[in-house]
Formats: sequence, C-alpha cells, structure tokens
Amino acid sequence: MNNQPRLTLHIPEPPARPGDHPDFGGMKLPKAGETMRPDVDAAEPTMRDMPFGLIRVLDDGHHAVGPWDPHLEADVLHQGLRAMMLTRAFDDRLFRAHRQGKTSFYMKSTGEEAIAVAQSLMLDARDMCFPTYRVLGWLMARHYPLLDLVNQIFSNAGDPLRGRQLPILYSARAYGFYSISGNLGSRFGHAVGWAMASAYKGDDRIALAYVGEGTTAEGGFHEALTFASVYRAPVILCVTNNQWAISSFSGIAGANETTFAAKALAYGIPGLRVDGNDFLAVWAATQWAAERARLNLGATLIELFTYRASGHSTADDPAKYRPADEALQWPLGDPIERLKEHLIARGEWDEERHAALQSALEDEVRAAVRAGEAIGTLGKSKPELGSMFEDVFKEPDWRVIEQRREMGV
Amino acid sequence: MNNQPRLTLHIPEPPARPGDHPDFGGMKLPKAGETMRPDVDAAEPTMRDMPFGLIRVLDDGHHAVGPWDPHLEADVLHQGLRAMMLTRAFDDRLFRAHRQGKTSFYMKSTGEEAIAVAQSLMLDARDMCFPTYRVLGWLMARHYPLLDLVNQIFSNAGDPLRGRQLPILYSARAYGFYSISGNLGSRFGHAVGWAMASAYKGDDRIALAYVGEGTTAEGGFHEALTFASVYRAPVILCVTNNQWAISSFSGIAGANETTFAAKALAYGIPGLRVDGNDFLAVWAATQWAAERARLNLGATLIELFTYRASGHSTADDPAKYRPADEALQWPLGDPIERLKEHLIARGEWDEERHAALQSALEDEVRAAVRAGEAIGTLGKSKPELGSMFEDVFKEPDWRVIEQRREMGV
Amino acid sequence: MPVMNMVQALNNALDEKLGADPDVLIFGEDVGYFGGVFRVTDGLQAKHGLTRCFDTPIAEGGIIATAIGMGAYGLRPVVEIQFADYILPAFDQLVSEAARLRYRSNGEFWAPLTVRTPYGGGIFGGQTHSQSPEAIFTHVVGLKTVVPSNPYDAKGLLIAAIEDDDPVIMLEPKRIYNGPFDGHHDRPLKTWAGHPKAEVPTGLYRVPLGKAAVVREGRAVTVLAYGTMVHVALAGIDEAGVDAELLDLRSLVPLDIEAITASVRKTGRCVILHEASRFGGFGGELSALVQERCFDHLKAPIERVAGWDTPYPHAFEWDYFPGPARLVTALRRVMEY
Amino acid sequence: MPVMNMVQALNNALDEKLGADPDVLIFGEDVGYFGGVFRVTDGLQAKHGLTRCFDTPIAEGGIIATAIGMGAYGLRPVVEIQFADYILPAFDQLVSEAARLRYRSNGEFWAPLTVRTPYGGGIFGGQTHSQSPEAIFTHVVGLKTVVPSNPYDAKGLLIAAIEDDDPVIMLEPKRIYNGPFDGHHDRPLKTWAGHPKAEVPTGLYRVPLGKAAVVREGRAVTVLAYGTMVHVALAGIDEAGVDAELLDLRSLVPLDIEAITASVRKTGRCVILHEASRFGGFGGELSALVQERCFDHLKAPIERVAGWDTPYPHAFEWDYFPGPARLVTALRRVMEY
Ligand SMILES: Cc1ncc(C[n+]2csc(CCOP(=O)(O)OP(=O)(O)O)c2C)c(N)n1
Ligand SMILES: Cc1ncc(C[n+]2csc(CCOP(=O)(O)OP(=O)(O)O)c2C)c(N)n1
Ligand SMILES: [Mg+2]
Ligand SMILES: [Mg+2]
Repeated sequence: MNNQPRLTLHIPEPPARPGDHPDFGGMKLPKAGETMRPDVDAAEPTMRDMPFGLIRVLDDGHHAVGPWDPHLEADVLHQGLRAMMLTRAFDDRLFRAHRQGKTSFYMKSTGEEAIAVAQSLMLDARDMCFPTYRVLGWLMARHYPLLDLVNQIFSNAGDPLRGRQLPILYSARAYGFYSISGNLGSRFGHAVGWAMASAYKGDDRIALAYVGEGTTAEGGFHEALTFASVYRAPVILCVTNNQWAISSFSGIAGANETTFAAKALAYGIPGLRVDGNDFLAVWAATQWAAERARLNLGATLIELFTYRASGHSTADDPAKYRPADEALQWPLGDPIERLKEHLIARGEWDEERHAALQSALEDEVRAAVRAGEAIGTLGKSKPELGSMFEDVFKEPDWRVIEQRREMGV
Repeated sequence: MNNQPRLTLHIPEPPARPGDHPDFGGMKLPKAGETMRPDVDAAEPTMRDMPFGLIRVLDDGHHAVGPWDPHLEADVLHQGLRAMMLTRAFDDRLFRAHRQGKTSFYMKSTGEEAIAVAQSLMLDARDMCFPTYRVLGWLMARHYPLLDLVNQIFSNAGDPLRGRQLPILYSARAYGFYSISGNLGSRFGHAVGWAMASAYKGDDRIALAYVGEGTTAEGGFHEALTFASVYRAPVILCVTNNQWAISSFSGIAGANETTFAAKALAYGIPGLRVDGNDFLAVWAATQWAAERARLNLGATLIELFTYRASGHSTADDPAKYRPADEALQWPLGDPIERLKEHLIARGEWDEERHAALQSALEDEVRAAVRAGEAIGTLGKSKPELGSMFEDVFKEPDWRVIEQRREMGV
Repeated sequence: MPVMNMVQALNNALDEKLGADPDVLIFGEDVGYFGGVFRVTDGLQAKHGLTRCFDTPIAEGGIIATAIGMGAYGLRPVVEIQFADYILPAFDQLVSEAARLRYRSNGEFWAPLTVRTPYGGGIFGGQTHSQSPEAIFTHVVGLKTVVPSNPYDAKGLLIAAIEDDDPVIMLEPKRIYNGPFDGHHDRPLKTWAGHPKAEVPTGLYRVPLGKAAVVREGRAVTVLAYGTMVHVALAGIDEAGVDAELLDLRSLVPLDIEAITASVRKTGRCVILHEASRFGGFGGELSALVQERCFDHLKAPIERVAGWDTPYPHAFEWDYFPGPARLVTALRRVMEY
Repeated sequence: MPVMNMVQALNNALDEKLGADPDVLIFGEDVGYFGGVFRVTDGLQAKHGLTRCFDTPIAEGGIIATAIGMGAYGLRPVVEIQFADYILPAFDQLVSEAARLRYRSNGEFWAPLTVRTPYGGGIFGGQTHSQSPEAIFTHVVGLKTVVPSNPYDAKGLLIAAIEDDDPVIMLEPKRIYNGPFDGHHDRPLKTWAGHPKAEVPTGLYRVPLGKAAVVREGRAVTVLAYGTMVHVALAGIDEAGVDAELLDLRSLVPLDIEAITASVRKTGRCVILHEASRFGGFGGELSALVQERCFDHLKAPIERVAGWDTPYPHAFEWDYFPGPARLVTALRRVMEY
C-alpha cells in the first residue's frame, strides 16, 4: 500500500462563482427529437438508457419535433401560456409585496413555470399533486382564486388556512393540491401511499409528487421510491432539477456523478430526463408516465431539467454564491418565451396579443393584491384569534380548552 | 380514462411457501468467468451493466476461471477455509447454548461465511469494518479470542462489553470491527464518515460496511450512498442479499424489480454483483473495490448474492414461511463446501485433513464455551454492578452518581 | 366470555375491524404471511386477503409516510413498528407530518392512522429492544398516545384508536403480552388465565381515549402507572401495605387530568411509576401537573420511580427495571414524610 | 474587548477552533462557500480551506451519521442543522447512535460531535421554522444539550461543546442572534451593542457545560429560563416589580441542579419559562426536580409559563410566544399565593 497515493477528501465545486463567467458549454445536450420514446409497457431493461437522454420537443426554430411531440391543440397551449404568465406576474408582484413589508416571506418559481402548469393541465381533476413550494403553476392552471392566494400570503382574516402557515405553503384539496410543509421531501412518500390507496380501492386516480434536486438526498426520497417500486404504485415522482438548492449547486446532491433520472435505475422503474423549460416535453413525458400508472404498470421517475432563475426566496441573495448573469446563460432558455415563440411559429399567436395578455394578467394580479390589502396585510388583519386553538385534534382536549380560556378567547 | 382498467394494488409474493416445492430454476445465473472485469479506473458509463452480471470464479468443476480469478496462494485459501469452518462450528455450538438456556439470544451466519471471511482477510488490519450481526467471520478471520465472544454472549463477568449489549452485538476496535447495534442500517453512514475522515487526514485506511438486502430500504442506506458518491469516500458498501429479511422475501425489498447492485447506478458509482458463496469471487470483487478506494477513485457498492441457510435468529422458525428444504435447493451451493472442493481440486486438501480440521475446530469452540461457562452463563455471573452507570458520558453527571448511590453500588 | 391474552385480544380487534370496515388495512415488517414477530397479525392475511394485511420494506419512515398518504386518501391504516426502539427513523414523519397535517391544512387533510408498537423491557432484549419512548411522543402536539395494561383494554383501546380521526400511537407493553408481570422476575411466569381483564367480549367495543381506570381504590397515596407498571404497582402497593389508590392512565394523550387531580386531592400523596428513564420522562409532566393542581393538598413530595438515566443494559435488566422493591421504598418514604 | 453579536461570537469560536485544532471540521447545508443561511460560518471556508468547512447534501440523518463516523475515526466534527425543526430526520442517528455509542461499545468508540442548530420563534417563521425541541433531547441518555443566551456564552459554550468528548446539541436562539429580545415585539429592535455580555474576548475560553448563571439575584421567587427567554424573563420581572432571582440555565443536560436547588430553597417560589409547548416540555422535568428537592421550602405552586399546546401559528406568533405579560401574571399569582 505504501507506494499508493495518500487519500484526499473530494469536495465538489460549481464551475462558476461570483466574478467568474458562467459557462454551460460543457453541458451535453441532446437535440430536440433525439431521445427515443419507448412504448409505455416496454420492458425495464430496454429503458435503462432513458435517464441519460433528454426529452426535448421544441427545436431551435421553435417547432415541435420528434417522437415525444404530444400534438397538442392550440387551445391547450394558450391555456398553458396564460397560466405560466399569470404565475410569473403573480410571483413578481408578491415578491415586491414582501419588499414593501406586507408579508414575512415569499418564494418564486421563475424559470420553472412550464413544469407545474403542463403537469396540472395534463392530469385529471381527480388526481392529486403533492407539491413543493415552487409549483404555484399547478394552482394557476386550475384557476385557483388569486385572492385566496393573496390572503394566505398575508395571513389575514380571509386566509383560507386561517393564519396557520408561512406564506405560500398552500393547501387546496379541491384543486388536487396537497398541504405543503416547510420540511423538504417529507410528503414524497405520502403521494405513494395515496396512490397505493387508490389502487387498493380499485379507483383510477393517480398521484404526482415533486421534490427539488437538492432534496433527493433525503432518506425519505429513497423510501418513497422503494415503496412505489415494490407495490407498483400509480404515481409520478418528479425531481425538479433547477441546479441550485439555496446556495448549494446540484453537484452537492450528486449531479457530477450521474443524472437525477438515473436514480430510477435503483428501483427498476423508468427514469425520464426532460427539458423542464419545454412545455411540450414536460406534457409528453407526464402523459407517458400517467398512462403507465393508469395501466397498472407502476411508477415513473421524471427529472425536470431546469434552472432557478430567481433567488431561493426573499431571504436569499444569489449574487453571493453564483454569477449574477448565470440565469441568462442557461442554454435551455425561458419556458414562457419558448412556448410563446412556438405559438407564433404555429401562427397561433403574436407579439401584440402577448403584450395584451401580459397586461391583462398584471391587472388581474394587481386587483387581487388590492383586494387582499383591503382585508389587510400581515399583522394588520388576522383570522379570529380563537381559531389558533382549533384543529390540533379533531376535538379539542382540555389543554387547549384551558389555554384558550386563559387567553380569553 | 373510462375504458381503462381499474387500478389494483400489487403485493409481491415469493415463488414458494411452506408445502410448495422450492424452485430456483427461473433464476438467471451467468456462468463462472462470464462477467467481465473492468479496469478499476474505467469510466462509469462503461460499467453500467456490471450490476446485472454476477461475478463468479469457481466453476462447476471447482476450478478458478475467468478475469476475476484472484490467483490466491493456497495459504490464504487455507486461512479462509479455517475461519469459515470455525465460524460455522461456533455458530452451531452457541445456537445450542441458547437452546440450553445459557443465554438470551443468538444469530447464525450459516451459508454466508465466505463473505466476511474473504473480506476480512483481503483488507488491511488498519481498515475498519462496519458490521451487521451476521459477519462473525470477520472476527474469526482475524483470530479474535473465542472466549471473549463467549463471554459477551453470556453477558458474564468476563464480557468485554461489560454486559451492556445483547449477545453477538460485538465491538472490537483492535480488530477493525465497529460497534454493532440492534438498529438496522444505522451504521452504514458511519462507515462513509469514517472513510471521509481518513481521506481528510491524508491517511490510507479505508472502510467497509454491511447491510442486509432487507435493510437497503432504510433511508439511511440512501443517505450513506449519497455522501459516499458526492465526496468520493474510500469505502466499500456491501449488501448481503441472503434472500430473506426475517420472514420477508427479497421481493419485499425490491428484488423483483432489479438487482441490489443496481442501486449503485443511482449514485454513479460501480455496482458489482457477486456470488457470495464463492470465496474467490468475494475476494476478487473486494480487492477491485479496495484498489479503487485507495486510488482516490471513490466508493463501490457490492451485492453479495447468497442465501440465509438458517433461521433469522433463535427467535425465529423459518419453516413457518418458507419451504423447509429451500436452503438445500440454493443453486450456488455452500461456501465452505465449494472452497474445500476447490482446494481438493488444486491438490491442496483432502477429506481426511478436512475432517481433522473440523474436529480440531469443534474442540477449540468447546473449550472456549467451557471456559465461558466456568465464568458463568447469563445471569449466573455478571460484570460489576456499578459499571452499568459508567460510560453514559465520559464523566458521570449527578444523575447517575445519585442513582448509583441509591442502588448502593 | 372468551379468555384471551393481549396478543389474542389485539389480533381479535384487528380481525373484527378488518371485517367491519373495508377502509381498514394493516401493514408493517413481517406482519403479512408470517403474522408478525409477536404474532399479533397471525392469520389475518389468510383470512382477509393479501392487500388487507401485508409486509413492507424495512423502512419505518416509509411505513408511516405511506400510512399518512393512505389516510389522506380516506383509508384507516393500522401499521406495526416491530419494536418501539425502531420507531425513531419515523419520528419526523410522525411529528412533522402526521401530527401537523390537520392543523396546517386547516382541516382539509388529516392522518387517521394507528401505529402499534411493542415497547418496554423485561425480556432480555438489550438496549434496542427494551426502550419506553412515550415521552418523546407526549410532548408532540397533535399526537395521541395510549398504553394498555390488559387484554380487555388492549382490544378496546385499539378499536377506539383505529376509529379515531387523529394519529394514535399505541405502545404495547410486550412484557405482558402473554401474562401479567409484577416485576418479580424470579417467580414463575403467570398467564392471563383467570385475570378478570382477560375476559374479552367478541364484537366491537371501545375503551375511550382519555379515560384512566381506577385499578385499586385507596385513601393514603395515589399511584400513577401505565402498561406493565400497573402490575408492578399492584405488587408494590401490596408489599408496602399501604392503602394506595392506583390509577392506570391507559391514555397519556389525551390525559385524564380530572381523575388524577381528584385522586391526589383525596389522598394528598402521589407516586409516579414508569419504566422509561427518569430525566425528562413522562413522569416529569405528571409530577408538574399534580403539583400545579393539588399543591395545597400535598402532604409529601411527589415521587417518581423510573428507569435509571442509563441505557437499558442486557446484564442488568433487573437492576434497571423499576420493580416493586423500588416502589415500596418510595411509598414508605412518602407515607413517612 | 471586541463587541460581537451572537452570530459573530459563534463564528469567532469556530474560526479559532479551526485554527487551533486540525481535527475540527465543519459541515452542513449551505455552510461552505455561502457561510450559512444565518451567516454563522461566513468566511470560514475561504480562510481555512475547502475541506474544513463544506456544504452537504440535504439529508440531516446523513449529516449526523457522517459526523459520528468521523468522530469514531478521531475527528471533532461540528455540524449545522439549518433549523432545529429539521433535526427530526436525524433523530434516530442522535438517539440510537451518537448518544449510545460510548456505552454500548464499553468506551471503545465515542461520538464527540457538536450539533449547532438555530431554534425558537419570534421571526415569523411559521410552524416549521420556530419550534423549540429541547425536551426530546433532554430525555435522551447520552446526549448533552446547551442553550446560550448571549454572545459571551455562545462562544464559550460552543468551544466547550467542541472540546467535549460526548455529543452535544447546541440550540441557538435565532431570535437573539442580532440583538437581545425581551418579548416586546412592538418596540424598536435592539442590537447587542452596549450589552455587557456582548464583550467577547479573543482567544479560546470555555463556559463549562453544566453551570447555570445567576443573571439577577433576588429573594422573592426564582425564575428558571434559557435562551431568548432569559431576556423575556428580565423584562417580566422588571414589569412585575418583584425581587426575583433569575437563573439562566445555559446547559439543560448536564443540569446545574445545585444552583437551582439553592435558589429555590432561598426564595421558596419558582416560575419556569420556556418557549416550547408546555405539555411534556422541559419545564415538567424542572418542576418535578424542584418539587422533589425543595418541597418543604415551597410557599406557592411552581408555575410553568410556556408555549401553548398547539403548533406555532404564523398569524398568531405573538399570541403563542410566552411574552413578559404572561410571566408577569404568573409571578403575581405566585407572589400572592
Ligand atoms: C428537512 C429540511 N431540511 C432543510 C430545509 C431548509 N431548506 C429549505 S429549501 C432548501 C433547499 C432545497 O433545494 P431543492 O430541493 O433543490 O429545491 P429548490 O429550492 O431548488 O426548489 C433547504 C436546504 C428544509 N426546509 N427542510
Ligand atoms: C431499524 C430496525 N427496524 C427493524 C428491525 C427488526 N429487524 C431485525 S433483523 C430484521 C431483518 C433484516 O433483514 P436483512 O436486512 O435482509 O438482514 P439479514 O437478517 O437477512 O441478514 C428486522 C426487520 C431492526 N432491528 N431495526
Ligand atoms: Mg433545486
Ligand atoms: Mg437478508
């Protein structure tokens, strides 16, 4: 052993830090249309290279190409575009509301809007999404009332969650949107259990769940995948790889060693790697996975390859740890721009209509925020105080009854 | 969706239950010598089929064949054979000691002896093993005193762990053997941390850790592999796939969907699948992984394909959940028999010497048990009572000082 | 009336709930074909079918997460954690998810799961098959924790737990699965036969969560206990020869504060008995509550008799275990105060 | 002497330990290049090198497991869990492994790790960035738990924790990272400037684990507090106008039982203040201990002022938080008893 090198501890580092020039040139990106589309019932061994491809539909000329083209009606694309634009307009406005002191916290999904919007539109109303904090698009695509969002963010008297939760940790059962919590990843396994319950009951509803690429390191991620694989749960398990987990680049989660989609290989389930900024690709991959799930073929893991164009949250300043212009260099572009250009290329859209829609959506958001402000921003208006003692259990026990009395409410 | 089938919940079941005829005929087993041996510094993408092969060296005629033949001296093989036979003799004797009421619990490693013995001999004295309860062979290969084992099992005045632990949950730092605990899998990550520490210090020591195939489902397994991969820890992570986890067949851990070695693909590290009943194959795979580790090339996952020939523990009756003769049908035979036949085929061994060794080892074990009994079996002799209040912390605090006083010791 | 031990009573409760409610299902490590390492689910898969009672991967966090998701869908999962010592990998799921889902979603989702798990020592299980983790659950808002001490209560509490719309942890004192145990480990084993609480009615009945049982009436001192310790308490009271009132708490959360308060106000003395380590144990909460609510009635300090502040050592099981002798000492001290 | 806030004092402790001991290293989520979401590790990677202070995957259990393995090798890892709410996925590692390794191996291996984690509410963090989980650690035999209330103690306790050969959890009250906070959330923010305990010497010094500090001497009632609540207690005592003695416990395990007992024996009254939910909280243990050891000296019931038995609701942060008003009520009640 003595003439062998001394061991050294390897700590991964991102290619560029503040002051460096961001360079995605080394990134190997298959062309649109290049990655094959297996049959949904293809044998697992034949799909083992899927995690190393990249499902892309929109080419550089904004045309839909290749085996994954879902051949969507323009109508669906218009719905998608609108929901994505609404998501971004809402994010921008509410982020500013935080800066103005109107609430305690906010998180944007800028650059990632295609993911939740396409998946929300693709799945059924009766299916259930187990969200992260970065999939507002799901609710936007399903026309969740903006005012309810604003009231939740302001924790005011109109808050549908009665002030219980940090801003944006929504719950919206009627919209197929499970309760979010601050804890990363701890609902991934709930999606599997929910899907198993649907199968147990002979129902036809399926579940979809999200985690960020950083969160894939949690043990619960593995446990959820193990259960999903063993019981062939009808669930779509999504990893939103936006390259960053607060200040940690994806290499800290293992991205330098393999893809996140490759984690599917550990469980013998298909792992798709998808351009997350390509609305059509996200739709197509989701459709494929949903079909598998509904045919009792089990779970699919989907890595949605994207980029977190904004800071992590209002508490974050990304210029401290990555080049300020890194987002602009992202080789897969902006999902809204790309869908817009596709519609224009199809002759279904133009710049004027786009600008008009943009300003209509901004108005809609502004009106909702005004209505929320009229009820009250954080601390200026509250749900009924006594409600803080409700729902600890279905029926209160003597502890909260006594404590509520002590508070005099 | 309406003309689609109703969902059903899939619960995996083993091929045979008590009363059925065990049939391993469907098992796809590559021939000895068939699975290729990549260079230790081969690129990860070129090794992605390794988890689906099976590294075997001993062929049906008991000859060592193929690229993985480690070309070992007979001397090493004799050491290995002796340690394996000693392990089995000890297991049999102490299992009976439990039946005779001499202790509270025992677990055997029958059928799996090649694994720990080969790995213990292959690695260096300064390396560290993070064991399970089924790798007694590690200590046997390194000549750990039998009497210390017996005393630990009897929790008597001679117990090196002073009565703190359930029988067989040894700790033997000087033998490169980390403290075992009843909790499954919770030391897998310690091995990674230990190996990272070695790398941090520029040392050349590496770590090896075990879990059973059932335990791979625990979240900690995934977290350990994630850290091992991200920091390229010099560690060998072993899954002992003995087909059973108490009464649950390996399909409950995902074996029907893919191999356990394939879990390596999730982390971009090599995953070797090895005939765990083939001493030479285990040695060769371990050597390959150790070389990688020492060359700063990082971690390897090894699935050791074997069969738990005995019950789970003294508390278990396997005839309740699997065919009574399933062990005999195991297509990869018995590790001791196979190494013995190989030595005979090499002209280095014969039946007489084998029988003589067997009875010498039985004598050795009997003598150790007698010596342990002379000190005392469980409850008949104890370490000093006051010692139960020591080592909670390095220095006792007032609580244990007061409580010890209350006990009058 | 059928006579059952605790294992049979629990099995019977599960059997009847599986039969009565198609939304009830059972899973956990080795609970399926084999019927569980303590045999509590014996025969249930054969009788009710593969999907009603099945084995899981060894991942306690995954088991609880799956159960929460099923609960959110509308099922009533009953899961087994093989030993309470191994519930810790699921602690985050229990605390951050099961216990908080109803509150944080303003009642949109909830987690009506029941977690059964054998706990406690006295079986030479060593450090990791002997622990009593109740205190780390009782502090968690949103979790209920119950502990039966006999077959009748075991069945009734389990049915009540399954029917409850909130997460319930049922700690099953494994030392008394097959017979009551009073701490005299050197005496012959007893079975449940002949014990009045081993008469277990067929059919669904409930022991309500939140109601203690007065096991023995008395005027001199109140003893609070649960699980195995109820039997130890009876022995200790007997040996001390004091006119003690013994409360079997049965449910730690919700706690029957009225029964406790009424008893201590009557007796003026209180001794708390549990097997878990003393420091930070549930006895601290009980002591604080009693002191707060019965201060003027107290004639002597409230005493705690509990496991030592060490792990549970294999060789010294009976030195760690707070048996009748330790209770007798405490009772005498309290009475002589 | 340099004036530091708590973040700076902690950073300084880490900086000096990294400089003095090559076996000390730091890791956790976002602690490397970025310096931690609360900036406690700011600049340490740049100054001491990539392997001395680095980012980890988001896996709290993995972080603790890695640290235990490093500790077994011989290093002294200091890890950060980004919020105490997120320490739960690592609970099994802390309890079953870190806390038990020395005992079960009869001293062959031990786990000298330090776990730093910001805890407590008052920053509008909602349910999962506000909790105070000390009680689930103080019950665990083999774990030490400390809580500083000012910059001087923060540095001294952290150094002592790192040098300790047993696992230590350091709960950092994030509400007072940048300034003392007395619970009057509607008053202007204070910084540490001018506070005597913000004078932090350079160089290595220790605040011993297990020693409480008498923050204010008094004869009428003893107030026990730690972390942020020390400042709330000062305000409440002031507003109640009582001659209270205030003990800052600093270390919950090991606990300075002598200081507590001596004080309550002197004053005859005791009020315990903590931010965690009351039921099963650490206050229960404190109350039980005080009652057991000072029974004859008690002139009034021991009171607990604590968070309610609900999750920490975002909108009602200040209704949940046990501020000075609640303490004043308790102090008056105790004094008038
Ligand atoms: C269990 C847990 N650990 C740590 C945190 C703190 N935290 C919040 S967001 C975040 C990064 C998550 O990154 P990723 O999973 O990639 O999701 P993204 O924010 O990029 O969408 C961390 C570490 C948490 N909320 N929960
Ligand atoms: C965390 C944890 N969960 C459950 C158990 C109970 N248990 C002990 S051994 C065992 C089966 C382990 O099977 P496997 O990992 O395949 O190892 P093998 O016994 O086959 O060597 C179980 C479930 C435990 N000891 N620890
Ligand atoms: Mg991310
Ligand atoms: Mg096994």
